[in-house]
Amino acid sequence: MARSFLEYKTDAWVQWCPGCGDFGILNAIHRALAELDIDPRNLVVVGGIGCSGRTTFYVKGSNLHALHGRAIPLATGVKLANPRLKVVIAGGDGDLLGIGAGHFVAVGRRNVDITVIVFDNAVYGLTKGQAAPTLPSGVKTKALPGPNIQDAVNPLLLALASGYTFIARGYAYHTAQLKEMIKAAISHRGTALVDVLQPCPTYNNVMTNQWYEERVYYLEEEEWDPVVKTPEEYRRKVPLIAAKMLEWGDRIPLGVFLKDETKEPFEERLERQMPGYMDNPPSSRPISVDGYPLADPWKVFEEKVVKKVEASY
Amino acid sequence: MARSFLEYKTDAWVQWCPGCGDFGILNAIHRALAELDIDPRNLVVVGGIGCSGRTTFYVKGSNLHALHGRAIPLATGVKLANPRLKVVIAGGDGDLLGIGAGHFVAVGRRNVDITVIVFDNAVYGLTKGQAAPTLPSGVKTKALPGPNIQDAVNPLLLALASGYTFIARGYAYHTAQLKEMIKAAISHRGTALVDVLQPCPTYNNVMTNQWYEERVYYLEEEEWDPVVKTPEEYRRKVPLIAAKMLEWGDRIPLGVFLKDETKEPFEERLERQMPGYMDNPPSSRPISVDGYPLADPWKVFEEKVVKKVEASY
Amino acid sequence: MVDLKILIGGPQGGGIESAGQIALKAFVLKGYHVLGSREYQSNIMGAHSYYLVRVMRRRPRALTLPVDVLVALDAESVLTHFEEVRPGGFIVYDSGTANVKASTIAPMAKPLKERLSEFFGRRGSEPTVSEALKVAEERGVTPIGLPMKQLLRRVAEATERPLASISRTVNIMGLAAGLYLAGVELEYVKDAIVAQFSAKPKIIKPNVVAASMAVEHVSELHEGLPRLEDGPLKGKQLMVATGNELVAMAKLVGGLSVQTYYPITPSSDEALYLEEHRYFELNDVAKERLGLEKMGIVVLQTEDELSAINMAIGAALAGARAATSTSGPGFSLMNEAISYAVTVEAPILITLWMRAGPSTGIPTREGQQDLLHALFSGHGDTPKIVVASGDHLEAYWDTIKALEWAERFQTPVIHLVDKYLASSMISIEKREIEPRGYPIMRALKTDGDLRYKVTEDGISPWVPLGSSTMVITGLEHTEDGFATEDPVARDAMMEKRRRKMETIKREIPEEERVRVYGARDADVVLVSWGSTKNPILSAMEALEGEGVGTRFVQIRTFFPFPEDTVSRELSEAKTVIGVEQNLLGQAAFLVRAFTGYRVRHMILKLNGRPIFDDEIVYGVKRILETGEETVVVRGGS
Amino acid sequence: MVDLKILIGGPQGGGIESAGQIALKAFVLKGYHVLGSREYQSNIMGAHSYYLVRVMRRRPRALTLPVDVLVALDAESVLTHFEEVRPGGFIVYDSGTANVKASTIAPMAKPLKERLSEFFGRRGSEPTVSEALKVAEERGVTPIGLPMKQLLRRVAEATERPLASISRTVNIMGLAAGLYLAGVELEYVKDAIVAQFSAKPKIIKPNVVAASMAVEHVSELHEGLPRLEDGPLKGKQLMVATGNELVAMAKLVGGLSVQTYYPITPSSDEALYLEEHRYFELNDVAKERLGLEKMGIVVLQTEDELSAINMAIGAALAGARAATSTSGPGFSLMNEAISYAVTVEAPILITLWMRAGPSTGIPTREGQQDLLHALFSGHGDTPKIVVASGDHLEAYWDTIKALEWAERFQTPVIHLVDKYLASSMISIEKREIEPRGYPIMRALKTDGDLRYKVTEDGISPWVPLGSSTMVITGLEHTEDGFATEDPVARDAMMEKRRRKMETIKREIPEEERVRVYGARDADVVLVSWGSTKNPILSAMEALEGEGVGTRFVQIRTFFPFPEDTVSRELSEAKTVIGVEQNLLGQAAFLVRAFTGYRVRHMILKLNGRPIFDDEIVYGVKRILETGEETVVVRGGS
Ligand SMILES: Cc1ncc(C[n+]2csc(CCOP(=O)(O)OP(=O)(O)O)c2C)c(N)n1
Ligand SMILES: Cc1ncc(C[n+]2csc(CCOP(=O)(O)OP(=O)(O)O)c2C)c(N)n1
Ligand code: SF4
Ligand code: SF4
Ligand SMILES: [Mg+2]
Ligand SMILES: [Mg+2]
Repeated sequence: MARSFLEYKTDAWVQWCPGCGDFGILNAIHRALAELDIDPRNLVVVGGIGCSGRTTFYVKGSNLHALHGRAIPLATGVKLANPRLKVVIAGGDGDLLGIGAGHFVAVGRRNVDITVIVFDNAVYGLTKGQAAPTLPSGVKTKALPGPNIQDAVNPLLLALASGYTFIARGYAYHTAQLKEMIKAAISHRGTALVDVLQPCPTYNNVMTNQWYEERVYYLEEEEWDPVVKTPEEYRRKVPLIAAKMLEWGDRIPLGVFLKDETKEPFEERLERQMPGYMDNPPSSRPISVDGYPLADPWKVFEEKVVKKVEASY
Repeated sequence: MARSFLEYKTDAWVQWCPGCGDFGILNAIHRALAELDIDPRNLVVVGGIGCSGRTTFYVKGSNLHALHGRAIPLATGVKLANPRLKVVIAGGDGDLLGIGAGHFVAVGRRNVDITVIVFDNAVYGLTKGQAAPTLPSGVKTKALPGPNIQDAVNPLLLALASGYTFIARGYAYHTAQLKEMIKAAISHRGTALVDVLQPCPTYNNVMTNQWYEERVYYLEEEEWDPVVKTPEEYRRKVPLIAAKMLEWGDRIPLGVFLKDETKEPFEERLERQMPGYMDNPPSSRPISVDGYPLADPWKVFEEKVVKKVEASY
Repeated sequence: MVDLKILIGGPQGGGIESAGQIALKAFVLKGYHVLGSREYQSNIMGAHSYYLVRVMRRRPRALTLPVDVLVALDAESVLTHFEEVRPGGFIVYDSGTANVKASTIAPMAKPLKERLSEFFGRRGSEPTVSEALKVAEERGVTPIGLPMKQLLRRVAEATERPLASISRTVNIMGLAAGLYLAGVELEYVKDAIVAQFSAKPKIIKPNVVAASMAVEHVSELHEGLPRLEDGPLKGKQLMVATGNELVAMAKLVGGLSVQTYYPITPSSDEALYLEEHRYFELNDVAKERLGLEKMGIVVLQTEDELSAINMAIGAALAGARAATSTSGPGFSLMNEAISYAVTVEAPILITLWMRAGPSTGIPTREGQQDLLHALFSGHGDTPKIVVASGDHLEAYWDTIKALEWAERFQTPVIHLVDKYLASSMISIEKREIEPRGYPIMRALKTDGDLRYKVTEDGISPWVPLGSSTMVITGLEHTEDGFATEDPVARDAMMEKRRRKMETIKREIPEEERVRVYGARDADVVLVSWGSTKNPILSAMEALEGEGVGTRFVQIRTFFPFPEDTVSRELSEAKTVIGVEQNLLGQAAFLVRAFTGYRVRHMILKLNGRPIFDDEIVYGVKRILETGEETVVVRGGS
Repeated sequence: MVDLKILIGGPQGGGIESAGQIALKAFVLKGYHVLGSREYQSNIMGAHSYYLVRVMRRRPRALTLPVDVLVALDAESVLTHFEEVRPGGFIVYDSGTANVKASTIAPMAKPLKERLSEFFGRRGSEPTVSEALKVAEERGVTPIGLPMKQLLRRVAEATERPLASISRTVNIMGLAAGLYLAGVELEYVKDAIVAQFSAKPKIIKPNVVAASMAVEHVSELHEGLPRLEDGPLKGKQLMVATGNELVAMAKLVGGLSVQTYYPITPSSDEALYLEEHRYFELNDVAKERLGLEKMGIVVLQTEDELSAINMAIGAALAGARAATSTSGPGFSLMNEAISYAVTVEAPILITLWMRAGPSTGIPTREGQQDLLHALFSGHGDTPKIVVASGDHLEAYWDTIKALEWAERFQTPVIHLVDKYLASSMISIEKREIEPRGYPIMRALKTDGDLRYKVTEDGISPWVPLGSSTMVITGLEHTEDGFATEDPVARDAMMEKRRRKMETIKREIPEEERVRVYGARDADVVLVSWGSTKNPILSAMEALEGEGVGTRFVQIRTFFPFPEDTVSRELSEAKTVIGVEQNLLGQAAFLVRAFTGYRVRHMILKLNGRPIFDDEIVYGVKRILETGEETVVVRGGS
């Protein structure tokens, strides 16, 4: 029997501003987890530093609040140690696409089975409204002394270039649809991105709820099949997907852009490298028997022992 | 009258291994600079750390050898201070796409007028052959204890997602073509990427000269126009460009993929923000007159002075 | 002697800071010097924050508790601060909150809730606003309830605006009532409101009306309260600015041309302020001489701190006066580049706004925990200048000096300032920041062209990128900048760098490096650094009054360390007490490392709140009485 | 007393390291203990590198110059090392290089070229190989020319292989000739070649033939040279391994389950070696008890050092035994995460392989410059355990201990080792690395579930992620891990962290933290740390022989610092001399900071080459004679 989403709430005070899009995302996460019936003890929500990152404190799990920009490697470490945990990253656009962009790229190369949720408000909320990497150039939000002179990065295309195998975009206030995307992302085996457009009523006075509502539409409305099952299909579909990812302006597409099933998740690669890894993961494997190590150094490192060897040459 | 490429050589010993692809790139750089007739004192070659980064010592310029991964921000600082300098980055795939990936992404958002040349040998040369971010998974080069379990990033697509306005791929041993690409990149006003496929005969025993020669071909062979002049054209062409960028395997395209002329270089954005910037750049502007600062603090910061103001409300 | 203290508390986003600044401005207009400080949480809206104001005839040197008037804009403020008002003082509160229980206040910290439960439990009651006010009353404090809802309705009527649009004026109502109780006439409050909101004229009227209504209400209840006499500076113009702003001003004045930064509290307000003024108007002399009207500073928000510092270095090497500013976590990320800056001898200024760590810690709170880390930042042998400012004006002048030192000695300079200086405000007279007498000039040694020439004094000629063909590298290098592994060339370059440090030590005079205050023959010597300076000076006066003579050694530069003075001062003292806001006693550790002298006693504050003068008084007396090694003081909510 | 020294020089990529290792193996097979060290440049091919070998009946403790035999595989080697051979010794060189001039050797460092020009200029000649050999001959050294070209042709004929394919055997020719001159029979060289190339059987034959031809050639010219007697360990099996390898072995033995790294010299060979053995076979007992044949260690190359340490922390918090290893530049980048690890109390091991800085410095050379930086790494108050190993075997055991300490005390441990230990090789007996007697066990405190419970000893219960619902944050937190800004909760957590450090100090015994060697009543006390240990011990014997009694205080942990012993030992000494490979005298600085005692004299080595025992002898004598404060020694090419 599925749990109630209430079971995923904590009793910490949710300290976001009234009307913040983060509430919608939190709600979608709570509901997605409930519908997936994930045991909170097997769930690790890794938060970035920012308004968004405080999600760590608001979802019941076995959670970790990272350094600014380091949620991805920290989460990867957890997952390497204990591949059975469900790992979900909740971080800001500044956190994941600015200071953390290097890791954002690298995790795609590994296809580690984690879900990256970007709270994409185009500003640095917690530090009082500076431009985030997704703020388009020319835009002057409240806290900026002048129009932004840096361009926006495209998170979806960046994920595509980095090898993410699941790429979706949601909207914070469309909780029902967002919940489904998050469920699909968590269920996907590999690195999944859910970029969530998130109004920040306090600092982003340009990209408001109204602004978004006038623009967003769902890929489903246009018959869209994000699933890729073979390398050939990948080559065929990806240009179309890239084109969709580039669409931004009067119309902004939402939905699952890509679900690539051609690549092995990292956990399986490790299992292949070292059979038994999944059964005896680093988090719980024995390290000794009665205080003696599992291996004899003189044997394991025998090649270092200098011996006269008979050889016919 | 154009200079001779010999004028761009230094008398430092070029310490690459015999047959290293870096020699081809160096040669192409020397020749490109000569044909562009750039005064070495106006040229700043910013090297990364790696075999490739030593290019700093082999090209006559007013040069800077960065920290590992930090060539882009260091070079950006130089360019901000003195926008009249020609700034060319020479770095490894590890340097620019691994540890430096965050900056690789960010510079695209600024469209700073610099040229980024990636010496793409798919290995970490100088540290003895570990896998670089462009080494495909499953490949086992000499120095690896087993097949690579991380996937390759796609530098071209990454640049596209990050907003680079000039994106090309060359091959180290095709000096003549490479020289042209580098010339075009340096002449382009904005952030330019030249990803150079570079055999490393010492460590990359898979992607060898022969391996490449069997695969590479030039975009020109297929009628290719990389120039984009309007946002509309951008939307139309980019899916095709992205598709080309994804091509990798039996056939590997070389050439200029994109030359986007729709975006202002950063220098111009700064000039617009602060007219006079280009004429009096930070590197040489006065800071005082006869020891007194250019501005009176009590005036410039007048809003901090508490005064009784008559107001009708 | 006027010494007024006011605390204004309320939810973040509720205009606490504006209210505090309006209070400061009202007092300045009335002729007083002021000190104001903001205590806030790492939160955008809803969490409790407060503003402390102190008012004196000369500039107040420290915050202190209890206050004369508490303006509590919400229930949490009453329950957080009801014990911080002196007998005879006032608590202004919203009478609509009287029945609110602590347990129902969502943003309130759990540990505080627990302490309140325990406290009121012992009294047989529950933690509610009215119970808290009762406790205060018992201690001689007068609660003044404002019927906020009613008043708001009246403001709406009077201004003919919808209620929702003027509901944010509650802060001004509370403040105006509080100031009235403190003896300030309404007219000053009105003028201060006008001054504060000059950029948003539309909101002036509702706020002025709100202030009037609140004062009307209170004055009806409490007639004939003593008025505050006018202060000595009446009619004189003063500036009111934070440390963040003063450092930004000094950068502009000091000729900075490139500033990079990545947002981080409590540093980003400095960059933001500089950004707002990045395209500034020249003075008349400069206009004429340069034929220019305006000049720009490139202020760039980067993708991270690694980028910020590397860009600053690149800009500096190309000839710009370059700086970056950050706080602990960002500074940690800069370590590799600091080592690079030392090696390539890049003249850059790193302004380090310390806050409470370790790690992300309590990001918006006070700390002095980064001294040792800053001094030994960067792997390898990486000496660099480290200067710590004791107060707002030192921060201003040290910024200008640091820019000069960086260039003259071709070295990174780390300037230590902290959250308390960052967000507290002081009143300033014009002459105090006038750069006359301190020439602002490029200080680069330009005789020669071997960029890394091995010289007697360790300072090589300055050759910016773009002026000549050359190479600069973080690898060990020969005099021409090319990489080398030769052992002899290496030794020469290592020893050149050492000589440079000796030159720096010789050329920055001891008076810059350390300051000593107080009686020569005092029994007690206090050793400290940074923003504890003024609280210490303030405490010294109080101690003097109680017959305890003290002397104070303020260490200003840690490299070069003022060994001679410190050693002399301490070795003669009977009781030496370190005062620091960190766990180890980091300056005391360095005192011993550089002089051998062991500072036997420490007054420490660790809770993230700035130290108060009376805590220092308490600590000194306690140490003298009991001989305790360490006294941890714990004031502040 | 056998004390043989051999130097093999040649271009990088020319098999210098194999030659060195074959030499070591030959001597081990002959029954001797060995020490071998590689000096190389930051270059893949062509730059000059060399291998130093020392052979004794017991394990050699230090490298030293001059050598008995120089094997110079190219002209640059002759011109670099011709003065480093003792009278009576030999220089084996390629007779084809006799006329090569220094000026034509492209890879040779310019400063060296200049020094050679000057040197030979003073003699009225030019720097050529033959002139250099002349100088050596004048000093009693015998040059032995090998006609390499000719010999190669003969090897090609004998093995029926094309010349190009066997041209890389020149290193073995030179080596075999050198070993012959040192009295080693060809058969040992052959056996060593077989041992060395067991994984590449195809190249064994040409190398064996090459060795034979070279020996044949030399023996014809130089008959009747004395043979080296067999050593005391003849027939016994010894391991020969580098410090990099030993640390990797210790990690595997010590139960490490996750290692992350980003490649950097001289650290990555450790990770690479671990990677090669990541899927290892269990011993019989473990096989039976666990029902498993093999076990894995996740060894992951990350995108940078920020990722490496954050991943290690994540893995540790989830319950793995986790480590990362790096060198100076990478360590600098880890600072922010170290502060985080302190705050979240993550048990991780950071192996820091120091090299010559500052900045990128001389990446493949020796340095001890990161002590202060490591100790004060990470902003905020961030105490952590810092342990420095004195030699290869200490590095092995300290790795195992550090893993245990990290867990027991829930703290990052920084393990300081250096380039010299990393790439030098020693001979080891089986019992020396046998883990019997040192139980390997999880050391986590598991009683309770409040992850950050405020306890008496400062150690909270260990609750890994995935075992319970919880929160871990780098923000200040309450006992349950949730973020708080409450001042009282903050003080409690700060003070808990302080008590933890006191516990660590109490529980790591003083004998682990410091070791003292030598005569109790010695006049001279040497203070040092890290890999200078064995050179000091070796120098002490020599000084003893010259009538200078010495004592040696080896500081092993800097946090917790062994104040009592250090203080006691130094305060009683007449002359105290610090020995360090950094500019400041970083350990001496800490000695004063922790004990007040000022180390008045220093022997420093800065040129990136490991310190030799005779340099220490020289330094001590010079200080005793002249009273100089600092002696900088400058040996090594
Ligand atoms: C290394 C470091 N640099 C800077 C900061 C300051 N900081 C805290 S939150 C934040 C940005 C938040 O923006 P974003 O990631 O977009 O999250 P949001 O608040 O918008 O949800 C920054 C820069 C920090 N904590 N650490
Ligand atoms: C912070 C830091 N980490 C690691 C290193 C070590 N390092 C030197 S070069 C290099 C990688 C070189 O690879 P790449 O950038 O691909 O250049 P290549 O040598 O292949 O041209 C590394 C990791 C370093 N110098 N600094
Ligand atoms: S500042 Fe913006 S993102 Fe942060 S809580 Fe407020 S509305 Fe949300
Ligand atoms: S290691 Fe590879 S990249 Fe480096 S110099 Fe040699 S061949 Fe070139
Ligand atoms: Mg954001
Ligand atoms: Mg590479």
